[in-house]
Amino acid sequence: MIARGRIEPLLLGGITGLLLLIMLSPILTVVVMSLTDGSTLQFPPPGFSLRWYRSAWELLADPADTGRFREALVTSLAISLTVMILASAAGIPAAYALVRHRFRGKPLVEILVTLPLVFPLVVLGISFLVIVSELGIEQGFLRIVVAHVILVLPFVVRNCVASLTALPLSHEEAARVLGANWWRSLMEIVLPTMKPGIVAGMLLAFIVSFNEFTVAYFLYTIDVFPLPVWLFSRSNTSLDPTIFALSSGVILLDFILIWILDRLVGRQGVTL
Amino acid sequence: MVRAAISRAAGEERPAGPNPWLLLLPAGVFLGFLILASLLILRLSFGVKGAEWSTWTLESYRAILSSLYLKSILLTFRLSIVSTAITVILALPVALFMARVTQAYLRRLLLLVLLLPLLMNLVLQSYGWLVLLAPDGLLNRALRLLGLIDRPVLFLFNESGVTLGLVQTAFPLAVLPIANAIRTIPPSLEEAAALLGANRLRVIRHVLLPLAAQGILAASLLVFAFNVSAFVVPFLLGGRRVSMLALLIRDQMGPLLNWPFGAANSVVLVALALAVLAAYQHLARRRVR
Amino acid sequence: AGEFAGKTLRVLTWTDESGQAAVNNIMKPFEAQTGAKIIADLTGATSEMVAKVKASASNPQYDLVILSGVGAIELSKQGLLEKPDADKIPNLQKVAPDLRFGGDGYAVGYLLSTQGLMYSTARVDPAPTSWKALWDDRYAKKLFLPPPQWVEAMELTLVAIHLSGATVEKPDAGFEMLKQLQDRVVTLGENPPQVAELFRAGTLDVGGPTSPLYYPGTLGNPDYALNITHDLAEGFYFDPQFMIMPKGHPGSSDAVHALMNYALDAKVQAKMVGSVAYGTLNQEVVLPPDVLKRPGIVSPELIKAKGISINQPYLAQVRAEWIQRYTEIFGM
Amino acid sequence: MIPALEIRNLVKSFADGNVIAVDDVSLAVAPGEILSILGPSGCGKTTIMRIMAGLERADAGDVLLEGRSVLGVPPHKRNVGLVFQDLAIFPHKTVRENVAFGLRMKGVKGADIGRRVDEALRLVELPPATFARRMPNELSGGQRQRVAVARTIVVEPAVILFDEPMAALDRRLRDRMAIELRRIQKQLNLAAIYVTHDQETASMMSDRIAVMLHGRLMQLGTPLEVYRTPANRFVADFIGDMSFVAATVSGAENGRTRLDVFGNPLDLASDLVPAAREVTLGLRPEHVRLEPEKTVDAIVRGQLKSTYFSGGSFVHRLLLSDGTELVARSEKAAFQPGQELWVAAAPEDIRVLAS
Amino acid sequence: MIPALEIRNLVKSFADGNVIAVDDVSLAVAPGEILSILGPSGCGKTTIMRIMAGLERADAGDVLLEGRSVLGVPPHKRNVGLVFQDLAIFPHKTVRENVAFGLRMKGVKGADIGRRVDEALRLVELPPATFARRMPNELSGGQRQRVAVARTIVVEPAVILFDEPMAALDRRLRDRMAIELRRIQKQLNLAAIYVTHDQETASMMSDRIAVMLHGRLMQLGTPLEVYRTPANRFVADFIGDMSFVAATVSGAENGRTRLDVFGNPLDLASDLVPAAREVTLGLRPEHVRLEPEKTVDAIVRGQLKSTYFSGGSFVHRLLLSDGTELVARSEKAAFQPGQELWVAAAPEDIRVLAS
Ligand SMILES: Nc1ncnc2c1ncn2[C@@H]1O[C@H](COP(=O)(O)OP(=O)(O)OP(=O)(O)O)[C@@H](O)[C@H]1O
Ligand SMILES: Nc1ncnc2c1ncn2[C@@H]1O[C@H](COP(=O)(O)OP(=O)(O)OP(=O)(O)O)[C@@H](O)[C@H]1O
Ligand SMILES: [Mg+2]
Ligand SMILES: [Mg+2]
Repeated sequence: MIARGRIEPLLLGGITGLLLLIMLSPILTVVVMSLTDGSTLQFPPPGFSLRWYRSAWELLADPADTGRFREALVTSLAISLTVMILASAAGIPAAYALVRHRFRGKPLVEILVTLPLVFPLVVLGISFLVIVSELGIEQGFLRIVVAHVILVLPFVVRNCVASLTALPLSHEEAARVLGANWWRSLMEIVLPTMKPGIVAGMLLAFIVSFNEFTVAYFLYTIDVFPLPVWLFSRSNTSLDPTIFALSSGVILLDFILIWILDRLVGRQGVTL
Repeated sequence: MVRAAISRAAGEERPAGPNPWLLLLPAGVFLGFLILASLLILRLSFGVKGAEWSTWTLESYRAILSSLYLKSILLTFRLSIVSTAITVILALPVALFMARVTQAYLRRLLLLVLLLPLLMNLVLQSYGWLVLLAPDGLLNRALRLLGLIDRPVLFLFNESGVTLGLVQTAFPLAVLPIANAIRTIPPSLEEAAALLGANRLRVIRHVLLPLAAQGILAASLLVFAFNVSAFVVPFLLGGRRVSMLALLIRDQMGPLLNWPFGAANSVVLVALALAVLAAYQHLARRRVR
Repeated sequence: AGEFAGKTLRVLTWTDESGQAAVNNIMKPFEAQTGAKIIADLTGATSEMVAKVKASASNPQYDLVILSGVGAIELSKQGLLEKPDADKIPNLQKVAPDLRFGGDGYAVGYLLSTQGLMYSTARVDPAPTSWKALWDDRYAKKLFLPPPQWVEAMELTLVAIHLSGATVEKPDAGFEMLKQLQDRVVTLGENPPQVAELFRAGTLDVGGPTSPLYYPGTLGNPDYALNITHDLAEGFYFDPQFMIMPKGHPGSSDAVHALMNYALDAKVQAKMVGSVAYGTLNQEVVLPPDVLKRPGIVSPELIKAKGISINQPYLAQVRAEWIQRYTEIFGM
Repeated sequence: MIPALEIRNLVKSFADGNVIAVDDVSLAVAPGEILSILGPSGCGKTTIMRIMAGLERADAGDVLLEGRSVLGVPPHKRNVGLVFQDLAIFPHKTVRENVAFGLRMKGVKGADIGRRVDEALRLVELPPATFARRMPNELSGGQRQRVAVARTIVVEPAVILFDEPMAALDRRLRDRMAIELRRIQKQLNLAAIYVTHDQETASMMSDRIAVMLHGRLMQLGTPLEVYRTPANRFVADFIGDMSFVAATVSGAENGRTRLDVFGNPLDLASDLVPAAREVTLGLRPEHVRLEPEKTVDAIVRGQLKSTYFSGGSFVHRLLLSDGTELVARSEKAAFQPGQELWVAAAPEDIRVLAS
Repeated sequence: MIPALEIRNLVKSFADGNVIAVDDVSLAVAPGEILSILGPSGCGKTTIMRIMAGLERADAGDVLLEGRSVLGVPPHKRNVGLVFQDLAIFPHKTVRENVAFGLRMKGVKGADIGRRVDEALRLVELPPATFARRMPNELSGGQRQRVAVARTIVVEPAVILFDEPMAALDRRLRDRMAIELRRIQKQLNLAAIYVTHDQETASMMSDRIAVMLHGRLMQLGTPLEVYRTPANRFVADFIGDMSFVAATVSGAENGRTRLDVFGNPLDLASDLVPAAREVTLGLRPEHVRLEPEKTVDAIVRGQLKSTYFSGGSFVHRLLLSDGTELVARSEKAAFQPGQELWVAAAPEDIRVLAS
């Protein structure tokens, strides 16, 4: 288009590329470091090899799991999965109520649902620690899950709200007029059309929970030891490039998840 | 827009489906914990160390006025504002680009690259920064090679490192709302301005930026709230030399076991977050109208 | 099958290599010997362990916590600990009497963490012989100091008080002296591998006080060219480490005592010194010559000659204030 | 005969009574009849339909379906079909699934569904073989429209409501669809209500027209009645063009009324003249003749502003002495802009309306 | 005289040449003239405007502004005004700021701006005292429309382009605005191009009409020319209704042509008859008479399908024996559906078109 000239997209694209490269640079560095054949963080690496991947694999495949890496990975996956399911179970109906219903106190509910987005994680973690210690809940899994569900709830609700707002009320009404009761119009019309938002919310919930450190750091217990905390404590002990190989694995996982996210969500986009 | 808002409020002869409160119940259970936690912190803040539940005093709030905590609050504010400003300014061109990208693959790649820093485990990213920014790191070596510096500059373990980290992690929080705001501006407005004689810069200044202002403001609030309560970034990139409020809260609640004092600081932080959120919601609602 | 077969113990200790060493040298052999199952939680520093024990006081999760003295005092003051039975720990007899117990008798000695001065053998030659090296202009901006909430920070404060001629009761001159380091310090090193990495990269030259046990993989490694010296004119501090039992801990009390006793065994202690450069408590320990030659290892003799035990009960009183002042100097 | 659908004294307000969307409207539609509701935007057309379908609750009044009140019956239990303005085709379902939806919801059995869907698709001239498996985004606007109709008629509602479903189509296609809708409706002998703000479409397809304004029913009658004897100025202007000329009643005798139009006398055979002294004369453009000289049936003088050619005849716009505008149509264009002309019309073509 | 704006052999395709939006179109508009571009949706109207304004780059062809090629000149340096379909009023600026925008961009001085803005607002009949400070959302549709026009004319462009700016208004308001636009355009002696798919609006306001289809220019002429002598079937049908009847040329002599219409002979005074043996006769509804018995000017027989009343006359739809549909208008409705009728028309009203 002439209006915008040919320079502008190039210029903007260039700036964007540069900025994103900077934003991404620590992650790229981690990936490059994982390929070093030295044993220190010398950068750029003196040479390249896959030796640290081998050592990472040994850690993962260690039958006794002495490093508790596999356990941490499984714990994290289990937490994220549970968080994903619970958060959508809580978030989808809430989104429906917020979009389709008018009720007193709605602005307050809206604020409350968005609150976790800005609630200080440290305070969340610590206050939960206080709650569980006062209530005597030692269930480490449950307390991390509950805190994480709270944390990701805004992502789920906001994405569902976005896709539900895009669904004209007339479609639901058409179903009603054609003889569908509320439940069937929900199952046949509402949920299928909300799919992009639901999927976006669920995946974001999974990704956020899987990578979340602060809250997990305060709430983990001896038996429930999620991966981010594992990585932290491991990196406090030694910084050999194995941890970078492991991290690259996590990056790959995140990468794949976000890729799926975008594929499934498509044009609607992701709401943060 | 108005029409949609109106029809949304329409009610059937007999209300269909469950009561809205029933629908909100599951989310309410979880958010109930959050409220409980907040109230608990509020209560704790009036206690005394060692007798947290049986005393009521304003001692902890008075203690916040001590120079260290006041300084920390100021530092937290300053860093949040600076990082928010940088983030939003940097986000503008990226948002502008993203909003107008039509190719699916490019859009996908952008989103991916954008979201990674926010979502990725920060512990890992901090090692990346270490390698890049240390006095012996890539950046310093590059600058020295270019002859821009002769002594290595310390980018890490100080405010600049923390600011960088804050900018990096909050970046997508700024880009996405702004891009969404720009996307809703009809291209015809830009074209109209061009036909009325505005060159591209003036179109951006007089049309795009004012129209995206609400999105920009919303993004700023989001980023500010996110950064003001940042914990991991100063924790990992600050070398313990940048005592943002969240870190001090953690020290009080953890090592120093002074729960009431930590709680009082938490109350300050939460109050700040709430204020920002209220402003954000207010904006969001105005935009719908 | 041993005497504690089927029993499970939950042990909380440091996140670092010393925790791992405890697993390898103490817990694993103990498991093999007694049939008990030990779940080890290697997370955090002393303060975090204290917070966890406190947080779970109404429903204790751990049977044994291994931490430094301050933490033991803190917890015992809050009445959260169970008093150990010395009779069930015969190896205590081999420990110097003043180091047997801590925390008003609620904590049992474990090992000594010794804090020396770290320096780069590549750039600091000859080895420093005084803590004054921290104030040496040559090492300005090449300096790391301990983070505020660590015991090492209090030790540094004590060093400064000592060097400035102030007293523990009137420490102001010491803090003034610390202030001189305000602009010289690069980082308050909380993450030992990171500190080592910064030494390797030439960003740091000296730092401390710090314990060799944080640097198991790097101290002897030529890539890093690191050493920690304890042979300092002013002496060095050591910090007795303790084992404690939270009140109402879930596991078998006998098994916990047996584990404590096992940890104090001379051979076990020698292994611990060898693997993570602890200072020993059991006076019958004899260190082989190759171990003695390793950087950071303190011989029992040097401990006797230059080791200073810090006055933990007093420090626990001023700790909050000192941390705040320390934070104000270095953390803003 | 019991009307298929009847509403009685329907009232509905929004925004806590601040917007009165429907104001005491009563209507009935007989089986086999199409009734159009015609009115400008915001006059309450959609609201009436939504109340009929049960999607909205009336403040007062009653809705009767085949003689029985259905107040309180939820939409999925009423036997009312509604074709939405935006069609509301389910985008994630194929044409077949869209049309089958209502049957499935009503619990019709599988084999029956297939047969009835095919029948409905054939009726709207979408051969099932070609279209049944398409997704809605693979259809043109007119085809989507047909799917919406098929989906509604397939469940055999007692009455079918159309809420401007063709507003988005262009005129040509709209005409075609209107004719087709009418064919289907007659073929199935359905009762139908058709909402529109296009008087052309309304005239084309409906047996009767209800003209609404501001939530109130202005007039109800056949297209011809409404055009010939509009109840008021609004209806007259809304149903085809009409120019309005102010006049004063100067006398009445023997069923004739004498009027004064800008000083010119006018004598009309009319007992319809209202008591009011000030009246408005309504003139359709096609009934007006322009004459350079005064004729017997001349009414008033005006100045020709402009002439243009449109739709097969010339349209002349005149300015009367009080500034009102008058429009006339003629086959020929014989005058110059600026010229003073007499406006003439046969007395029987002049409507007298209250001012 | 040099045309204000001229395009020569413009070609433009989208989607890598798969969609040819503009196909070799040449046009010119003189100062003081309004030219309408009329055509169905997607025929390339907007694309032509955008190329003229510099918002789109042509694949081939030239754009001349006052005789000089402006290819490669960016939009903000062309002197072309464009009123957008969605008006594109800046929602964050007051009416005054909207209108002043172009002047500010052109570096006009403060005092001058105020004067010229007021003048422009007065021209579009928005009294500055009342409207200048309003925000766009405080305006009605028609008022917004005026602001868009004022904003465009205030910078005194060489030519002003209107891209269906009134599509969203209702017909009544649209007519009023069209007349007003025409007044302003004549008053300022502007050259203007007006894009629409509404032939009524096009006829009403333009000096000449360009009819487009599929990116190609079908016919260019005055409204009367285009209506009376449409170049082809598409134009005929698009400009007013026309029914088409197939016929065969059976002979020609002395400037008269003999045709065979479903077996009935027809004799036309026409040398325009094309060589083709198969032709199409075009009949305007208002030119057609329906007769129960055969008359001299009867052309063909058909069966009456339906009659409805619309816009002051009755519309009859007949089916001919080959299934084509024929539309007739009449003042009276005297026939029953199903009746067989003769279609008659004066020979001079019959158009003969290539098949
Ligand atoms: N849910 C609602 N809340 C408030 N006002 C409403 C609501 N629905 C309709 N209205 C108002 O009621 C009036 C009638 O609206 P309605 O939708 O029935 O008009 P309509 O005749 O269908 O108009 P259109 O031709 O534009 O569709 C309008 O003034 C409208 O603004
Ligand atoms: N940017 C584009 N990319 C691809 N195809 C386009 C683009 N713009 C227009 N077209 C196509 O070019 C053709 C002409 O479009 P144009 O917008 O000029 O039509 P129009 O006559 O203005 O129609 P309407 O009356 O609907 O506005 C259409 O087939 C359209 O789909
Ligand atoms: Mg409506
Ligand atoms: Mg167009």
